[in-house]
Amino acid sequence: MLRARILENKLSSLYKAGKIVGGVYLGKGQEAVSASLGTSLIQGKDVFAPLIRDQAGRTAFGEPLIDCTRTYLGSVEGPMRGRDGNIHRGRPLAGMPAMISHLGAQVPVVAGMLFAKRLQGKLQGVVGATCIGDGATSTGAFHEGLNLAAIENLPMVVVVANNQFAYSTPNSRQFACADLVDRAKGYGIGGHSVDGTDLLECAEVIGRAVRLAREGDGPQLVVAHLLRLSGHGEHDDGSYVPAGLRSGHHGRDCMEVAIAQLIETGASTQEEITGWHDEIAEEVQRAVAQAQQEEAPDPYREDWTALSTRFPSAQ
Amino acid sequence: MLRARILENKLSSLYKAGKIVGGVYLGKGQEAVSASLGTSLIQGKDVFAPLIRDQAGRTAFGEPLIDCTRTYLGSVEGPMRGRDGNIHRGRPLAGMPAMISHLGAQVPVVAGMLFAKRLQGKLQGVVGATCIGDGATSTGAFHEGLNLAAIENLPMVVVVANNQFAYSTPNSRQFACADLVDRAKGYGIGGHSVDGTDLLECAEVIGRAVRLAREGDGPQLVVAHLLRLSGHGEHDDGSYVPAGLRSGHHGRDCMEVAIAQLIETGASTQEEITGWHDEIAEEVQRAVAQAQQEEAPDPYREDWTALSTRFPSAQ
Amino acid sequence: MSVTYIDAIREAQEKLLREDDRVFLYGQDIATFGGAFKATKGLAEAFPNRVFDAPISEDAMMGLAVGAAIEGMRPIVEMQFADFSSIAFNQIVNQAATHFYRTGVPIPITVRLPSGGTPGSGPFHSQSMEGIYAQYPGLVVLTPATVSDAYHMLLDGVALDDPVIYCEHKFLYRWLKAKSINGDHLPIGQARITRPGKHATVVAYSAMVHEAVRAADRLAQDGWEIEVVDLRSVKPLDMDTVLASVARTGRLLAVGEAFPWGGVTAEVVSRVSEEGFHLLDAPPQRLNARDTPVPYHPKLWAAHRPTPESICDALRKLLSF
Amino acid sequence: MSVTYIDAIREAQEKLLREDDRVFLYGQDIATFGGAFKATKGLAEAFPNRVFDAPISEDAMMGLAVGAAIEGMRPIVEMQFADFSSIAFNQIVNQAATHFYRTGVPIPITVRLPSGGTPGSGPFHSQSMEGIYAQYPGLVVLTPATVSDAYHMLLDGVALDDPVIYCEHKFLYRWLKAKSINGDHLPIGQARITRPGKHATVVAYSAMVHEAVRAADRLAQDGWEIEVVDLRSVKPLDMDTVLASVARTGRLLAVGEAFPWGGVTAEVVSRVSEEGFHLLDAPPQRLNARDTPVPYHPKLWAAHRPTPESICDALRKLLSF
Ligand SMILES: Cc1ncc(C[n+]2csc(CCOP(=O)(O)OP(=O)(O)O)c2C)c(N)n1
Ligand SMILES: Cc1ncc(C[n+]2csc(CCOP(=O)(O)OP(=O)(O)O)c2C)c(N)n1
Ligand SMILES: [Mg+2]
Ligand SMILES: [Mg+2]
Repeated sequence: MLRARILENKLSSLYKAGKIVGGVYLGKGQEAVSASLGTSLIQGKDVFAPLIRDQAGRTAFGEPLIDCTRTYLGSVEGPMRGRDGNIHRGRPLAGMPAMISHLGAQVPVVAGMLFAKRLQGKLQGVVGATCIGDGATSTGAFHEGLNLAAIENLPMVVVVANNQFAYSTPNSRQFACADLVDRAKGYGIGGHSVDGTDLLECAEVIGRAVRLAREGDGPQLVVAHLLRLSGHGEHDDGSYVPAGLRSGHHGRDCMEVAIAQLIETGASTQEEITGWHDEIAEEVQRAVAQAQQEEAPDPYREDWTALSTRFPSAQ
Repeated sequence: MLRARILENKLSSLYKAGKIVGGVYLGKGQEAVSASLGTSLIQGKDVFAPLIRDQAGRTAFGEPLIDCTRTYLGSVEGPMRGRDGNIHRGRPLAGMPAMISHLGAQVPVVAGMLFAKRLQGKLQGVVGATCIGDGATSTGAFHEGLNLAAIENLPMVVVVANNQFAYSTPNSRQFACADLVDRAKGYGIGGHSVDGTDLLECAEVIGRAVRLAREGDGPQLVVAHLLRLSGHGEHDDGSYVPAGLRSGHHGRDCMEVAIAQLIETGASTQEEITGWHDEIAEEVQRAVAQAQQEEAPDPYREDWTALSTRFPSAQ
Repeated sequence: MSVTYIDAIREAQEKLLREDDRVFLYGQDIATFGGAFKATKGLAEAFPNRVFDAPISEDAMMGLAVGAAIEGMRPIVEMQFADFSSIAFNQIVNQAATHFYRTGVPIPITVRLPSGGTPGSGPFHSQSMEGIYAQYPGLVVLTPATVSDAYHMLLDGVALDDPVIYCEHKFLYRWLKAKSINGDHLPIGQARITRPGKHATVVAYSAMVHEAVRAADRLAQDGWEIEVVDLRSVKPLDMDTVLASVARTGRLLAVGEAFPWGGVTAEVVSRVSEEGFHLLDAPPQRLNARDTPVPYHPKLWAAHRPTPESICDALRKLLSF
Repeated sequence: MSVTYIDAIREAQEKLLREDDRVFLYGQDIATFGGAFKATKGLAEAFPNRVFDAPISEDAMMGLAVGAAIEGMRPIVEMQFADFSSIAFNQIVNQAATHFYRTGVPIPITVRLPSGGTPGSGPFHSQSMEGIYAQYPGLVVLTPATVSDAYHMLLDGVALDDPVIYCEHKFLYRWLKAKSINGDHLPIGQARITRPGKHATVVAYSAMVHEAVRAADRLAQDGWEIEVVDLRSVKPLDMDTVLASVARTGRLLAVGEAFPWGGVTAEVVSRVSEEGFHLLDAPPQRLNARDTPVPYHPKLWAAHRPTPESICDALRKLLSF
């Protein structure tokens, strides 16, 4: 998660320096949740459909940093070849579908990947997971997809990062239930609530949800409570977030909490962490530099077709 | 509800005799639920958006029989003027929107009508209600609409008639929760479960839900348990319904139960009921005869435009 | 012995299930019940665990199909009516249609859309959406008009690596019969001269091919020889065949059952005007449904869509130039 | 002092809120935040209880608007991006668009669609959906290209009793400025001659009007006088103005930013071919975006949509006939 934080800080500076076109969307404050999920999944076996704020989960799942920098910086070498950008990246054949912008839409896609694996006799011990925001729980796609996963009893984990806001819209304009985890029963699936600012708790609760799914207990809904510590994107200062929320429990920076936990439990020392920091910063710098020196897509060399089929006599 | 049953039996014969084109969809077995809702609402004040199997609720709310026969028989005098048919009828300005086929789509429409009334300062003491099937709870529209009603805390009642099937599809392929009423908590709204075969219970529970909404307790979800006693439409013999379900508790005919209840409680006698029956049969016959003698729409007199605006120089 | 159009669709699916274990069927009421139109009758029994009843969740149905396609499956999704694909619209046009372009991973899904009007079906069970889907890059849109095409184009469509919108016409389901499913088997992307002629070309597709042939039959009594071109697929469009026909006749009428603004007929007329202007001896013409929802009443319905009469009228006007 | 295109949209909404208490605004992040593009900045404060943040439920947003319209209100719904209206598709095309025809009760809703491409916006924040919605009976589809039209057409659109799809172009938001919002105020359904000419007609709308004018400027250096017609509304289409222009020039190029199959340019070219064939001295031409999703990278994006260069090329070809 430290890697994600450092990478994203860099992306933010690049954006502010005008080096990234479009937008930059950070997972600041959500790394504990996202990383806990990514770490619980097995690359090459499981499915992980990250969403907007899942740099930490992506990295933990094994996405190389260069996939990120290439996509943000528009290198033709990236997985999206400049055709799509920023967070809209993935490697579907490696178990990481590329999100479309329309929120909620990845839920049934993950269900479909698992459904296919079952038909192919390859589902044993596999989990499919996706993250989603509080706002996206209001989409029909989320409802239909989760309900379908429940009907099919698929080994699927949906992590809702309730970061209190959808863009500028607070929870109060998004749902009226006490806790989104209350929805689990209505789908007949497992429900888990977790403090998203606490890495140890996230690792435990999300780890458990993944384990339950893996062991055949069907879909699991995890609702993590936290605060988005950045704007919606780097163009947004998030000034609509009330100070009380920022200074409250949800406003804790999971990164600081995690570092304190590491040091407290003796798992690591401040020096070690500083060391990682420097190492990662360099690694990030290399990934940025490489993507920056790579070519942009060339419209004259594009084949300009959206179909894989070539029809000889018609178009 | 007796009126609805007799009317619908007539529609079924007309369909089988080839006098109705398209399809006929009956509410057989659901009259207790639908009528209880219709009776709890106040025509001219409340909003009622009936769905497929709501003849009883329509009649109770005050829809004249002739609206039904005219629409089924394609009279140009009917509310839909032959442009739409069967259950796709309504009088939106009289508080009864006309359903489109797409299931779930009426939920946000009712919410919008209530929302408007609030803006206009006319919401005091008003309720908006709609019915929906077990199958339609799987639609994104249902989820989005109900959630929106909850956010706005609208005086809305949604009655789910869980008749065990959506066309041929059983509950087990539609949802995985124990009882659909379990969804209420996840929306933060009131939830009520009721035996849909029992008129007295329906009247009480649905009446209470409507009262709660009217008194400001926000949206109420009522789930009625019963069995569809006809096919999906009159073209379908429903042979996929297991005999065990038919002979079980849900398979009870709410009409018979209601008549027994009326007689048992001394509210009415068999003779009286037979008398009603004859009266209604005649009334139905008149409504059918009238619609049948009326003109069909005339394509040469249609104005063939879907817009209310006439643009002078363009089209 | 004869096969109907719906039989052909059922047979094709049976063959696909038998021969390709990547294929599965997903849709509402298609398993035990065999589908609202019986297009999958008996298939759930014959192929256990290959035919699934879906919940009333068109959006998720398409999402599931995309996920399954990523994993190498070839789902065939049945929409109960084309009209209900409006709920799956986002997954079709934004997820399935963009996937190959964005990621390089193709999405071999076939979406079966029971399309077009029948008497009494009304505004929400009658729509023809080929012209909507064809606007989106990344989709192949097929509109079979014959029993044999219904069969072969479904097989060929499922064999394509791209998402296919397969528009099957409900009016043809039981009305259209053939001796066998073996007609001339043209590849996808090739149009057919259904009826040769020399005085004018009618370009049509799906059920309108048959109405056009009827109109041509009537005009034949007056000595007019009308050529009828069946597009078969509306995207891709076989302009070679269309232009060759217009080159022979000099006159074009494009006929479609969809709403009159835009759509297939506009694309055909504007491509012919653009690419074959000098071939035209008269202004190209279009005939579509009226600009209202499809009405319920059979009398209104019959006046809403093109008919042999209205096609004849349009052709007479075209021939008089 | 100058007003931008987005200012005009904001001003129009302010005026509507001030003068018509049937109007309310509904959309994601439009209240406190003032909208993703600030089209409603300050309006929630100025008009308490008239501007509402919606949940991420486009389908329900449109459903709510239909219900409110039945009750006599005039909702303006902001989609955060046109692309997300794919989620509201069913309520738009099947509920709102059919309502008047079916029930006789009109549905005066205005749906604001931030449309069109900008560099780096990618496949899902760049779409032009006017040609999709225009296919459906019962909708009015507006595509303002000027600051003044952005203002007046929003006012006029809200005044219509029918559902209006108001396509506002994101690229024009801040780029397009005018001295004031008072231009010549044409009624809806009337096109404008943006630039008179006599050698060829370019029919365009929305942002493409400006690209067409640039192309015309360049060709003017070679002595060509290109007439640019701004459709303003794509449904209804003002064929009188288009045909009168083609009558003067004899040559037609239709330019649009949407995908190349079907859509506005096909409708325009096919109507001109049908109704004004004898006016044409050369094959009518079309120029659209490419047949792929809108790419993210600015270099690809710039080559995906029509540009002054590609419009010039198309015009040169057209003029050479
Ligand atoms: C269907 C849809 N509508 C609108 C948007 C525009 N949009 C992008 S992100 C966002 C807010 C998302 O909020 P949430 O789901 O809580 O995720 P968060 O950004 O807080 O992580 C919105 C409205 C979208 N992407 N998809
Ligand atoms: C969105 C959508 N998909 C499919 C259909 C086709 N359809 C009509 S009724 C029906 C079954 C409805 O089941 P349920 O909601 O349980 O209501 P019931 O018929 O049992 O009263 C289906 C699938 C539809 N009308 N709308
Ligand atoms: Mg959020
Ligand atoms: Mg049911």
